[in-house]
Amino acid sequence: MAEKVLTAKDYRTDVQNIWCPGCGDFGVLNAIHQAVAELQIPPQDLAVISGIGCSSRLPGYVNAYGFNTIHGRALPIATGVSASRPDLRVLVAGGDGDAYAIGAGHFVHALRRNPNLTYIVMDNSVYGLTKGQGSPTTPVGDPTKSQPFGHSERPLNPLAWALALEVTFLAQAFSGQVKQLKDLIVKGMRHEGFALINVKSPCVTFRGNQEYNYYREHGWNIDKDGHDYHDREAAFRITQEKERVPFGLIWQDENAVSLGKQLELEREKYSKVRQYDNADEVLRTFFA
Amino acid sequence: MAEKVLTAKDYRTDVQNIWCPGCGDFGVLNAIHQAVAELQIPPQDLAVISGIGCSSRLPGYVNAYGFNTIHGRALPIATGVSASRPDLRVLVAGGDGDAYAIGAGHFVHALRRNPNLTYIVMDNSVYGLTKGQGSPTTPVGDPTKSQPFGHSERPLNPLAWALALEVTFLAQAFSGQVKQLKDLIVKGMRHEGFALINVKSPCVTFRGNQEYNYYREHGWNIDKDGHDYHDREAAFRITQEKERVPFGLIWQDENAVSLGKQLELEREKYSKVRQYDNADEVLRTFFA
Amino acid sequence: MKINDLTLTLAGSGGDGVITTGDFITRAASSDGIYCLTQMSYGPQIRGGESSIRVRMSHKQAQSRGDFVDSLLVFSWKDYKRFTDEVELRPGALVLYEEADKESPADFLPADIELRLQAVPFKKIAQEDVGVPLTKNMVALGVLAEIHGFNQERLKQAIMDKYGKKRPEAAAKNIEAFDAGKAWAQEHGPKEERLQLEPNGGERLLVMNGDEALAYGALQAGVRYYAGYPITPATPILHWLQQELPRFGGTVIQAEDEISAITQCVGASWAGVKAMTASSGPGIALMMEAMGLAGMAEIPLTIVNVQRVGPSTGIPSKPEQADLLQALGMHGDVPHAIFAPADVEDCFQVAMEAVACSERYQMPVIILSDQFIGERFESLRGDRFLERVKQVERDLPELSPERKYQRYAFSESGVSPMAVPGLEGGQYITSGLEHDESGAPTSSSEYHQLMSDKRAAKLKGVAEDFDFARVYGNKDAEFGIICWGSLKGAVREAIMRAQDEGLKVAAYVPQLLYPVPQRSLSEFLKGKRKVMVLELSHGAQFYHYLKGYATDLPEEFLSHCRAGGHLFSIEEVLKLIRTHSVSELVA
Amino acid sequence: MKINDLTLTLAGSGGDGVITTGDFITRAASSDGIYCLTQMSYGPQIRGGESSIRVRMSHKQAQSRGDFVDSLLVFSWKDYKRFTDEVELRPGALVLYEEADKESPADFLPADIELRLQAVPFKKIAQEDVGVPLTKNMVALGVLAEIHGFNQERLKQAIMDKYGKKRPEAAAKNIEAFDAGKAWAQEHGPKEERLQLEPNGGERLLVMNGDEALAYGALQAGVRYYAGYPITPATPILHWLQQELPRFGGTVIQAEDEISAITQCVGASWAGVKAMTASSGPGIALMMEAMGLAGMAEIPLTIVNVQRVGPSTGIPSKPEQADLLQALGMHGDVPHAIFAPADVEDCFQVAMEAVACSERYQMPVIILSDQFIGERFESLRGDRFLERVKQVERDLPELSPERKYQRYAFSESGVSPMAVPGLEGGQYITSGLEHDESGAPTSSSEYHQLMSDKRAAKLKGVAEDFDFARVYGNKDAEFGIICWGSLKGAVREAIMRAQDEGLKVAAYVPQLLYPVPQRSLSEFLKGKRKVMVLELSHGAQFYHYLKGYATDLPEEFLSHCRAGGHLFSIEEVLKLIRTHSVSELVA
Ligand SMILES: Cc1ncc(C[n+]2csc(CCOP(=O)(O)OP(=O)(O)O)c2C)c(N)n1
Ligand SMILES: Cc1ncc(C[n+]2csc(CCOP(=O)(O)OP(=O)(O)O)c2C)c(N)n1
Ligand code: SF4
Ligand code: SF4
Ligand SMILES: [Mg+2]
Ligand SMILES: [Mg+2]
Repeated sequence: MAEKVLTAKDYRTDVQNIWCPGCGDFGVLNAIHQAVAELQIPPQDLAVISGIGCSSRLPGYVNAYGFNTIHGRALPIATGVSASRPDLRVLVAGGDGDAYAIGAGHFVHALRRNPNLTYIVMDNSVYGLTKGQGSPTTPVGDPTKSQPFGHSERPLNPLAWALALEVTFLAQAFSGQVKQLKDLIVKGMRHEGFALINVKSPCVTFRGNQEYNYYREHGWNIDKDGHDYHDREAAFRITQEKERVPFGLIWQDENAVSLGKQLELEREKYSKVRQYDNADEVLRTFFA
Repeated sequence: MAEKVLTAKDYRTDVQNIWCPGCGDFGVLNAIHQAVAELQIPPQDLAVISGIGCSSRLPGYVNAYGFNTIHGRALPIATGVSASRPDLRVLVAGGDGDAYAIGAGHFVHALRRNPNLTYIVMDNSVYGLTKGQGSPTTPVGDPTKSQPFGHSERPLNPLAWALALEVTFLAQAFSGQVKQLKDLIVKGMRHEGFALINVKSPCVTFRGNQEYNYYREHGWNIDKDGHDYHDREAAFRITQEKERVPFGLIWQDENAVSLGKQLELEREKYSKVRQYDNADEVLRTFFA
Repeated sequence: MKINDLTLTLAGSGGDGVITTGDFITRAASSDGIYCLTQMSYGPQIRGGESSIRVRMSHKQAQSRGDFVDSLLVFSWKDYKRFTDEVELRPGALVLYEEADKESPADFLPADIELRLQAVPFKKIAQEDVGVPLTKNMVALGVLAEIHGFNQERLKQAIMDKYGKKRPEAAAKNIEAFDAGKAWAQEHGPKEERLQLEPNGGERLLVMNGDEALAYGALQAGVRYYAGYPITPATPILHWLQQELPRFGGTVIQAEDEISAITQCVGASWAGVKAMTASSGPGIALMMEAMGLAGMAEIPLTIVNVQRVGPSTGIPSKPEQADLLQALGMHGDVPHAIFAPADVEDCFQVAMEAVACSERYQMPVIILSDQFIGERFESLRGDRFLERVKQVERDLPELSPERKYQRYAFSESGVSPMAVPGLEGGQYITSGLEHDESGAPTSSSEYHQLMSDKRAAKLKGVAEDFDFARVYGNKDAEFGIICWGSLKGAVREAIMRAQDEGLKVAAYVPQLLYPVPQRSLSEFLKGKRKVMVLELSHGAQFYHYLKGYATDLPEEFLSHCRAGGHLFSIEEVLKLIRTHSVSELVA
Repeated sequence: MKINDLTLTLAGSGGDGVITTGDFITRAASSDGIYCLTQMSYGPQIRGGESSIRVRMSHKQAQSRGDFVDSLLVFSWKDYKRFTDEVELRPGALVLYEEADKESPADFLPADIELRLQAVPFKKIAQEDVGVPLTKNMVALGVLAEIHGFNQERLKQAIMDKYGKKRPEAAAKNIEAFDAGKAWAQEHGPKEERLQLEPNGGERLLVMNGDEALAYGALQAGVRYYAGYPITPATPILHWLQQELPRFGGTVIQAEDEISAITQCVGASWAGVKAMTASSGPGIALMMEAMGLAGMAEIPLTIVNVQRVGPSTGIPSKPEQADLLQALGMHGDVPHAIFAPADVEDCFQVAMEAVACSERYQMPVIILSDQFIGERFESLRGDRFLERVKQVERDLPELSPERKYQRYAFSESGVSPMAVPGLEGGQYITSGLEHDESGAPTSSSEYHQLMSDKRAAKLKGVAEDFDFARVYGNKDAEFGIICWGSLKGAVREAIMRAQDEGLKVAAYVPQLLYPVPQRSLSEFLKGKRKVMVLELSHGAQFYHYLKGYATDLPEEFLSHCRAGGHLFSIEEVLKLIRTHSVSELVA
């Protein structure tokens, strides 16, 4: 039997989609469908993990082993999947609240461990599912559900943050530019280690419908602009950009050891030191 | 009655100290005693908050309102103290595990909120209290209690991390250099906003007694070396330093709005919008 | 004869504006002295999905959502579909529906009930007469106002209040649509008296949901620090306080997670400022460690759990009562208290009691509300609020330079005066470690026993000071019902009906759940031969809890429970009473 | 007559090496077939503070630490001071102490007990005869070996095992010190037969603490993913697995916190790899939300809680049994099980049972161990381990392209075969939301009820399959004791003594705590007129739990409890038996 060529369609599901018409997350979903098709990943070998939020409903809409987990814990759960089953391809998705608020501690340590997974943060600068509170990326002064006179806390810069902690793959994309996003997902999934893709994905319901225009006008395609993603200083400058919104691959370090690799080395090392044939023999080590 | 001049001695307590002889934390404690004396902070107006760890026992040894809280939560607890009682001076202390492992998420958001407190992290690259496991700042390859053949996860760089997230006061010190540390604590406590002081504070019990020598040999006094702590690029380079261990004030931003200031502004703003004389009148707003 | 109790449901898609319509009806009726209990329901869609609103209107304060719907208005049958199991139509109920909808009503309505169906050209009127299709909900409002005899002035006022100032043209168009609907109804609508709600002519009522009432109670109790993290159905507490506390010099911080929220509150309270946080099951789970700290260090703290369906993410928009074990289950023996409000007004009171209890006894106090209480709106009398305001301040020590301050000095009540920063000579060390009287850490088993005794002593005081329970029905009934929280409404109405049927029954609804309010419970249990615990917990948590911790329970101690989501109806409770009631009222 | 049961305590400062000495005694005796139960105790100092080690040595497997100390060795009276309430000296006990210590022994010893005091120049011998002051602990070892008749060859072997390979001179010096101590004792030591432990001549025993036994059980059960965060007294599990699992292709990750630890395990288990995590009270508190997820999504998961004194940080180095309510208290009705080991060997077995239960029933399973079980060392027979190895694999579905896989298909047992990534055609969506059979989220109350039924059905199976309890004493006694975990030892020994006194009594120690192992419990309760629950929880959690959840309890159902830290002694339990035992053995 000839191998079936998988297309984007093969990754759709019939789970009811709950997103608002016009939500940026549709673009992300499309890009994922296309990317995994391009990579020809058999659906059964694909794990799609998320936290909680509008964006985190995504796994239900991808024909894969999907896991819409709990708020803020997508990364450690995905780390467990990836570390225990290196044969799988692991995609992680979620919102800016999930990733950078309640999930901030795990984010830091995922960057540090460099597990082999691609993390797509659908950054809409708002808590969508809980109906409109400010998030760690909401600009100061924007009205929110809980602060109608203007959000007061300054936003985090996830790109600078990740770069400072030596992320090994860093990109930003716009859900209105599905092609570029798809390409970045493909690259991220080919990267051996932790790939972060921060996606500007507008929430039309709680932040109005002007953001698409904003990103179209202020977007800066660094891929096309010849940015060298091995240049750390240039990468740093991009993360500090104030006027334009950079989209594309910002930084990649192909040489860092991934968690998967590190665990493999540990297993080899310990197998040399612990010369048992089976678990029964371990009992020996306890004899006085 | 003449105001009594407070000296370092006035800040000592009779709570039994549990630290090992030679522990770096003694130097930190001395520096704190001296710094608060220099600032002449009345003990009753000083709050000293910590998490859990050897280092986090510190509040017991300072004559102040002390709170040795739970693991990893020193910063939000101190934020609650500082935000609700802007009249107090708040010092936070703890270990590298407390701050950068279990407390990583709070650390990120404390940086973001910029509460008015000074955070002294006693970074010994190990979990002291639980007897010797690797911490987020343990170098790869160092033997630990749980990984005798060498720690495998790469360390975090707290200085780069804090700078990327726009900390408003960033310093590093060495507990073997009490004078410099004391000066930095004084500056940090005078800073309006969040001051981070990462202190290399050797754990002689679980990391041997060579670290004092190491820091003496590799220490780089940037204060003396004429570093301009308003120069962000220079600050960034210092955080990337590999050969030497920088000690001194790395970065300060005196203009950022502190959380205390922000809350004050909010209170003013809302008092204009909500023109009640007392809480009873709020009931009006519910009438249909 | 006109009626004085009417339950109305409107259903449509998110864009149809049924929520606004129901809200206007609630506000207008309340301003007119009619008591409403209003509940919203949504499909899974974040926006644009199905939504429905149910308003029970009554001359007496409504105790429950009402068993049966008297009047149903449907913009789209397809959207209505997901609500069918929430809408029990009364025989003879009026059903108004969009004329242009292609579906056949019969496919969506029960076949075994006689109904009064009426198609209405909502869309057409809005489009052709008003020229603004979006106003069809105001057309519907006009139709309903005419048919049910709502106060039209008040309704128009509600429209003006919403749009008048900011968007005068919108207001005019909405009023126009309202009048068009009214005109249509005057011509085509059923003109039956039995559909007309008699005016009440009572005083102006206020409208509040349970979360708001709770937040307002906290403000009145003196809470000046709130940190929270958004979560359905507790978020309204955050929203409300964020806009009200700053005016009173208070602080509200949207934390990065629930652990930060509660620990910020621990810090603020330790510093002497009354503090509260709120969340729902998943978020509360993350707060348990900090509650233990507050218990050990004896720090006052109020924690609100607006319960939703669990386990885990469960069903965020529906109520359940299965977080009781969670509220009991900290690690170690943590002295704490659990309170539960039974309706919206009670949320206000319970907030004050909980804060008072936490401050007096220096302990964490949990309030277990639920989605049905927290998110429903009720019309209430304003005077009942201000009468009840209660503020308790914690004991501060008298400090003297001669004596070292002993933070945890032993005392009979278990309470020791607590110094707060700023008090000279009060410096001490607080920790989650076991400690001696001064607060210094100790690992002595003896001290652990003594301090455990001290902490546990406080529970006695709580059970005495805060033993408040509602008792309904016949004191001398031999059959009794015990329930808590949002089940109160249906139980109370069922009891009234049972009494009408000549059945003897009583109900006990405690406000304090833990420690067991044994005094009032024993009083209630006197003479009861059979007692049944009703609850929305599949595992019958309250039943087992009482069995484990309460005394004086009768031999026949029964449980009737189910998983949450769907509330008990009055009829359902009534049936239980009919089955179990052992004695009848003497006529 | 030589003795066959000896309890020995050594006390000194951290630098005195008492822990090493006690460890050598334990290993040497175990290698010689003598059963030891060895417990360490430390002051608050991280290093250099006071420390003590207690070794109970016996020809039969020791059930408890022993009530009385027969032989005490003190390097420094000041250091000894903090342990006085842990060391109950038997009348006539031998007390060896450092001659050079300035303090007067009388100030530190009970006045009302006759003791056999003997000063020993440990320091002087080490300094003058051996020339290495640090070897004074080996001098002490020699003295003890001679007086108590320990196997000297084995002791020397233990010294060689430790130093021989790496530091031969150190080994030589230690041996020299040992011999010097022995020489001293030959000359000056008491030479009483009643102090001499008879050799057992039994088979070589192994030495293990409970944490290690549990970790080894997990390895044998097939656990291949462990993520944990250090915490006393659970850390040894992390240490052991970190060094053993990689060899078996497994993964161990030291997480950044407990939330990461447990959620990593959820991920690994979801991916088809057996997973376990461990912590103690404070860390477990942080794991509760994830346990709810595992319950809702039906993901196998084993969670170990090595209990310490709470609330909050409490006393990390002492045992308590007050985390039972925590283990019960998730938000929502979460199907799960709770197991409790009663000794070190049982840790091995319980680990396997828990993993088996979690895999068979696809649920979170909590193991409640405690500090006394987890950190004490016991000598054990190796054959008893391998005999008991048990591995259970979860049900995988049979997938076919024709049928859509239904992850949560209804079944009588409540268990539905679980697909894992990699299985073609098994793709489905997992979530913490309520769901239908396929796994798709739903907010239907009806589904919530059905799925709650399904999940709860599993508890019946667990109670049947895993109903294992130890029963001691007289089956037909009318007085019974119920306890769990580390109280077993003292209770069991007390029962043996009571029987010697002619009293009839029985004890029930369940391995499964939740759901209630009703079958074995009812069996035990038959004929009991009075039952007392013994526990180390100030709030009597186990007592109230049984009262709330168990059936068939007798009228007289009593509680005897206290705060943790200090274990019940055999004598204490025996007194209770004397007071409450209602029937006597017929001689
Ligand atoms: C422990 C916990 N806390 C809070 C919530 C409520 N909650 C659900 S989604 C969400 C935030 C959603 O924001 P984001 O992650 O940015 O996703 P979005 O909806 O914007 O895509 C919150 C706070 C929860 N489910 N669990
Ligand atoms: C929730 C929780 N998890 C784990 C622990 C155990 N614990 C106590 S201190 C500590 C780490 C100590 O390391 P660090 O913060 O670096 O402080 P140090 O002792 O090195 O000064 C840990 C893991 C705890 N007390 N609470
Ligand atoms: S609320 Fe915002 S983020 Fe959520 S589905 Fe709607 S548009 Fe998307
Ligand atoms: S263990 Fe290390 S960090 Fe802890 S007190 Fe001793 S030297 Fe200091
Ligand atoms: Mg978002
Ligand atoms: Mg440390």
